Amino acid sequence: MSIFLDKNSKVIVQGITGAEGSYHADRMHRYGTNLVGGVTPGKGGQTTAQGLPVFDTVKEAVEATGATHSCIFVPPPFAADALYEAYEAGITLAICITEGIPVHDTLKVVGTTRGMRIIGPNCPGLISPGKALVGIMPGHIFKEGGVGVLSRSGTLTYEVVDLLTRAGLGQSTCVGVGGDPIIGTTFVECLREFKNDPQTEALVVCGEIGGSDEEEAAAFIGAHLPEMPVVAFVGGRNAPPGKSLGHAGAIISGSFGTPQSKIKAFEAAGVPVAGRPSEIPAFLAREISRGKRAPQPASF
Amino acid sequence: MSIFLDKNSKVIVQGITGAEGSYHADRMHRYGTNLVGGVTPGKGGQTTAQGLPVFDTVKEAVEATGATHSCIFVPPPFAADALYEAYEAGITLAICITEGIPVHDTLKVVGTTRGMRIIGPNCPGLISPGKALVGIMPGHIFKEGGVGVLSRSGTLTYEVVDLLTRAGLGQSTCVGVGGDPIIGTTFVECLREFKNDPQTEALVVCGEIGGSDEEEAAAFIGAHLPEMPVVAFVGGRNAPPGKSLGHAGAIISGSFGTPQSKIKAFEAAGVPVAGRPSEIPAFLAREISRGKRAPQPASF
Amino acid sequence: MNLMEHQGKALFRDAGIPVPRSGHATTPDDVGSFIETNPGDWVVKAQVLMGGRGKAGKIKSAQGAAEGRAVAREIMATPMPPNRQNPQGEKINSVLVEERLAIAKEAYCAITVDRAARKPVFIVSRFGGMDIEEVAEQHPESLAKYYVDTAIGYSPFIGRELAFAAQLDPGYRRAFPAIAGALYDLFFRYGAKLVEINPLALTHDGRVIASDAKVELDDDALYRNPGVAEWRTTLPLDEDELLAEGAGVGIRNFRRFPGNVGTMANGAGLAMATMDAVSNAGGRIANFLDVGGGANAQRVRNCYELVVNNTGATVFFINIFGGITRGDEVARGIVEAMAQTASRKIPLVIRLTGTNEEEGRRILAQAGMTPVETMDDGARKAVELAS
Amino acid sequence: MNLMEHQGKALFRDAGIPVPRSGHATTPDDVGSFIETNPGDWVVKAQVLMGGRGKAGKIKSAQGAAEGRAVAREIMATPMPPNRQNPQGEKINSVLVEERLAIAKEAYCAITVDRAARKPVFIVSRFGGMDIEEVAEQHPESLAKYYVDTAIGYSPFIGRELAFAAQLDPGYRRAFPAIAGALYDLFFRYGAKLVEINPLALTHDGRVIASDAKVELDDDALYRNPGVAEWRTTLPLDEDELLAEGAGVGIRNFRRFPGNVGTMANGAGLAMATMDAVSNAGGRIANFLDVGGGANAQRVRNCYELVVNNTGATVFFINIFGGITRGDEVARGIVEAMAQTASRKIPLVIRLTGTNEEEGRRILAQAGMTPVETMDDGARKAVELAS
Repeated sequence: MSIFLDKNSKVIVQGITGAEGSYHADRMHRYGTNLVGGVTPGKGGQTTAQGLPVFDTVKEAVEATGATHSCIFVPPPFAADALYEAYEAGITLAICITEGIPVHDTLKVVGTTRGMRIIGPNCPGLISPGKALVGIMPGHIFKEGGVGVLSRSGTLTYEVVDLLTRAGLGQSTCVGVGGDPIIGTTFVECLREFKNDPQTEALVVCGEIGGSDEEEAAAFIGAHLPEMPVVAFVGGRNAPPGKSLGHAGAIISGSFGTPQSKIKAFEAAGVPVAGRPSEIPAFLAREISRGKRAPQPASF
Repeated sequence: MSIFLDKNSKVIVQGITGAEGSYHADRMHRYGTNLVGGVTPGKGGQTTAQGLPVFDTVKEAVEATGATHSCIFVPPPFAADALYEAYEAGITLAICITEGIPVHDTLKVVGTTRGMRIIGPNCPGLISPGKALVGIMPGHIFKEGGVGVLSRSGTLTYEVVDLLTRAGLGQSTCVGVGGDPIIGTTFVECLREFKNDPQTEALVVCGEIGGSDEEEAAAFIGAHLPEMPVVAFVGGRNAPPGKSLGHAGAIISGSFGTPQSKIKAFEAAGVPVAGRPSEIPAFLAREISRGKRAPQPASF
Repeated sequence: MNLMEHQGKALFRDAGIPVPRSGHATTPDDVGSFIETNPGDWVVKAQVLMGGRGKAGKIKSAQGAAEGRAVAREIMATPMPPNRQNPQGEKINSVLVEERLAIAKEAYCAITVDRAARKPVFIVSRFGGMDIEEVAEQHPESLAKYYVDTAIGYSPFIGRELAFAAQLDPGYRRAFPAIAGALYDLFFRYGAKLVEINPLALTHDGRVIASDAKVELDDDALYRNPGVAEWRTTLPLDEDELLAEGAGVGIRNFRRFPGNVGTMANGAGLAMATMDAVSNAGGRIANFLDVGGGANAQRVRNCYELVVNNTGATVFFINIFGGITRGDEVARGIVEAMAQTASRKIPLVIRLTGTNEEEGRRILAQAGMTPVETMDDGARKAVELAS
Repeated sequence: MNLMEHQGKALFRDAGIPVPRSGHATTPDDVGSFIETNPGDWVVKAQVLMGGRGKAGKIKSAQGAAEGRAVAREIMATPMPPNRQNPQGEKINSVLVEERLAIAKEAYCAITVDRAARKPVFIVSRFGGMDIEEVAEQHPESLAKYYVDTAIGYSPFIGRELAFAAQLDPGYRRAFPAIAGALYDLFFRYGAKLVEINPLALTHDGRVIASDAKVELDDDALYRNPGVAEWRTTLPLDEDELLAEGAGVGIRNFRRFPGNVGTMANGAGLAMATMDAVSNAGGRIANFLDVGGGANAQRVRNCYELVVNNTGATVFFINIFGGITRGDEVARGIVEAMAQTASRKIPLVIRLTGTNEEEGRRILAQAGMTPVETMDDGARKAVELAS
């Protein structure tokens, strides 16, 4: 198993004939993703270099291919429209790579597309190594295995995964949840899925400053995953408050979203927090060999 | 039992200090409805003549009283707001008496308040005789019993119920679904509830021209209530096409919504259609004594 | 309320929907002056609510001011011919002088309220310029529909889906999603029950333009757009609506028929059932009339006079079910109304039941009026008296 | 982007939120002329993005033109004093001359985006005119919140609920729901991350008026409001943002710190981790810098020069994880950049891994640069070289 995505998931690409869409569609296709077609309005009836059918609308694509997953590569002004189109066409999981979507668009999409899971926006996508890749992640650094990986950023995820793979710790599914202030799927929502995934035997949570996703993830792990080996990392410990660093989401306001608050939350849940990415594999191996985590204090 | 409403249902009135609201609150209270309070912004803390508390907001009323039902007597420009307020406060059944609400307001309310049942708008309300009355119906003509009554109009319902009561046929619940083109609860949605109500042993469906609620009700009865004695009536057989008669909803367009189409649908479902209200009690008695309705032709 | 073409197009223009250049004129001379100032190829179109203007010769092209004046005179000389829905025809009070489009294709686009789905629905067809009912019969496969989720509202993919599903000419595709979006905004902003562009023209030079505009507004929403609500006064209500308005009952609450049994009831459903009861008793109905809730003397008198003076009624059947309306009050209203009216007297048949019925019947009896027991009895008696 | 008070109030006025009468002036003389033309009781308020104007003496009342000129001169003479977030202070380029309100009560009303709830949230308090953080500490019970369902949007009951829950003075109640609704419309129309009225004043004559305006817009949504987006040029970016803009990296992608280890990475998460690695190795960071995706020669050179010329960096640690970015391309970019730059040279520490890393490392080696193996190695080496 794996979460959200496996080798049977039928995937389309919205914006498949664009520069980014076609480049990454090719990479996904080569990785072995069950890519069944793509959408570009006005180019319906064409065929991509990989031999995939292009449709004018998501509705036609879904009707013709039975697609359930859609990877969205359209410019920010058109991304909300693309997500609504996916939703109304019956797509159940939309992976939105687009960076720079107005936050109010995301707010409205997230508030009105109940029943469709959205990964992102502003995310590197989703991979279940050995099965399927949807997004822009470099497939060759991943390896199939039992570690679920959650992360808010792209290249940091690759750094961590690369370390895991080199240490022999393969991955079940890696989810880049996205760096925007409003995202479709939070850490906790991913953790709920990992909880029920038999393939996932351990977890790495790569958080960063800003928001409260890490604190909520820590609480969930403490309460619902007492036996799962987990290691956390919190990026941006040296960021100044009140200023956003790159990611629209990475901004500290008040005492909320500070690295201290996040680290404290993980530690309260019995989750060791690596001081640097390179410590993660060893920490995780130790957690795995130790078995069950110590029970949490009742006060938490 | 009964549907939607019984003697334990906790009811509030939105607009309780207005002319209509206070008059009907008094009538509902006297009927024995479990009226627990009312709402008028700015009059929070007052008490009505019946000794009921008045609140500033529905939220406060729900928190203080545990109300689940709300009867809405506010002028048309404020009705949608009142329905949203009820929804957000956790009301599960809103009875909207107001006539003249812009149809787009109702469209938007109905499309965005999933989980709250709305009866109406432009309806006489709801009564489970002997238990509770919510709305503007004249309680004294009703009698507790086993006949469920559905109707799109007010006084015609009273006419029919009066005939039933005089004929000794008491009622389980009578629902005036409302005369507007867009209503919160259709005949079919009521029939689903009646299907599971042990008290309801027979049904009267008082339709009228316009829309397709009667056709859908007939199909539902044919498919899901094969053993229930049912009599239908269709008002407005002599109405001209293309013109609305009184009710905003009573307008025939094309071949849709004609009395012929409705009568045909009921007859195809094995439901006798009374030619005049006065025939309904006898028709119903005959259906009840006959027991199970004849099975429907497969072609329907 | 239904808008005339030039009113609908004014809303379209505001909403950003392309419409032809035009001028609105109330006299043939105004048409002439307009064309003098704006030389070119023009079409003169009668401004009426009735359909079928083209067939009736009420749309004509004109090239110069003289021709413009002449065709306008011709168009306005006679009213629109009557049809089944408008047996009186319709007077032509103004014309629209409009840019003559070089049309390559005609499509259809409308939004209306779907009762069963409880959603706004788009209807689009690649066949425009003809009645949509005709299209539905002859080319049902050409109709593309989209039910809009009001929580989301309009998003451009809806226009794209419709354009592809209806197989609109590719020339429409770039412009269509924005036009459909503007039409949806207009539909909600003005509380329309129907907005229709028929035809939505594609011109030889590649423009997509609303060549006609049909807008039907929800009367209940007019208060939100006072500017548009004012147009009401400039629009011909039909005669029944004018009479109803004059009598102070809602314009939907009165309608005449060719029979001789006048009727009045409280509540639209009961009023319809009353008409049905008269028909069942073999009578011919003179009218539909819902007196509404508060049936006081003034209201009853207005209704009585409305029917006596404007229909062929030779008897008046009053059918009241006292629910909220109290029977004694209604009875008093009837007695006073009959005492006050200056109109000719026709026999009354009164059925009065429900709340306070005994008191009501006593009041009527004192005034020498004997109510009947049931609606059916009343209908039978009224039919007897009418013949 | 943050708006100044007069800009925020211009949006408020358009949205129908009552604001005081005012004039915007860029010189003391303009203030004088304005008051001459509009005699009365005025307040002169410095237009800056920094908070704490009142305490800094940058808001002063003035009764006549002469006094107006004088206080404006005084206000504009010195910049806003520095604070923790703006260590440089802020120059005062203009003032708002505003009607002096006779204030009876001050309340607080704001809308922002709640990340955890993923909804817009209203925050209202009966304590206005002070920092909301202070209110949250001293009167937490006074804060009323409402999370808006975006499918429904704003409806007036929300304003009523908030007014009652926050126990606003009854004088606010009639006006508040409409003001809250207008604020919500503005929040969505302009894509605001924060709209704040603090204080929302209740005057002695019963008016409810936005006495201050704080608006923070989402940069990603600016393209939808070109008129407002133009204001950007009139607003002082902070110095780091200006430098980032000059170097062609996003304004959020560069930030300076007091240390001497310059850093650059591809991706914000990796850039933060790189900073953390330097700290872990005992070093002091000179900057945060996310070079983004396409790290070509021009981009690398710009980044190098950005850091060398504007920070205290004595070493430059480049940390690239080749995911989509290909290692060979980045290596070529670095080599070219170093050949082209005219800026002074400081030691480079390069870590290059991921896609095409062998080829990349070969290119670097040919140019005499020896990359390190891991991020931690790089951080350690950079710290060594810096000290």
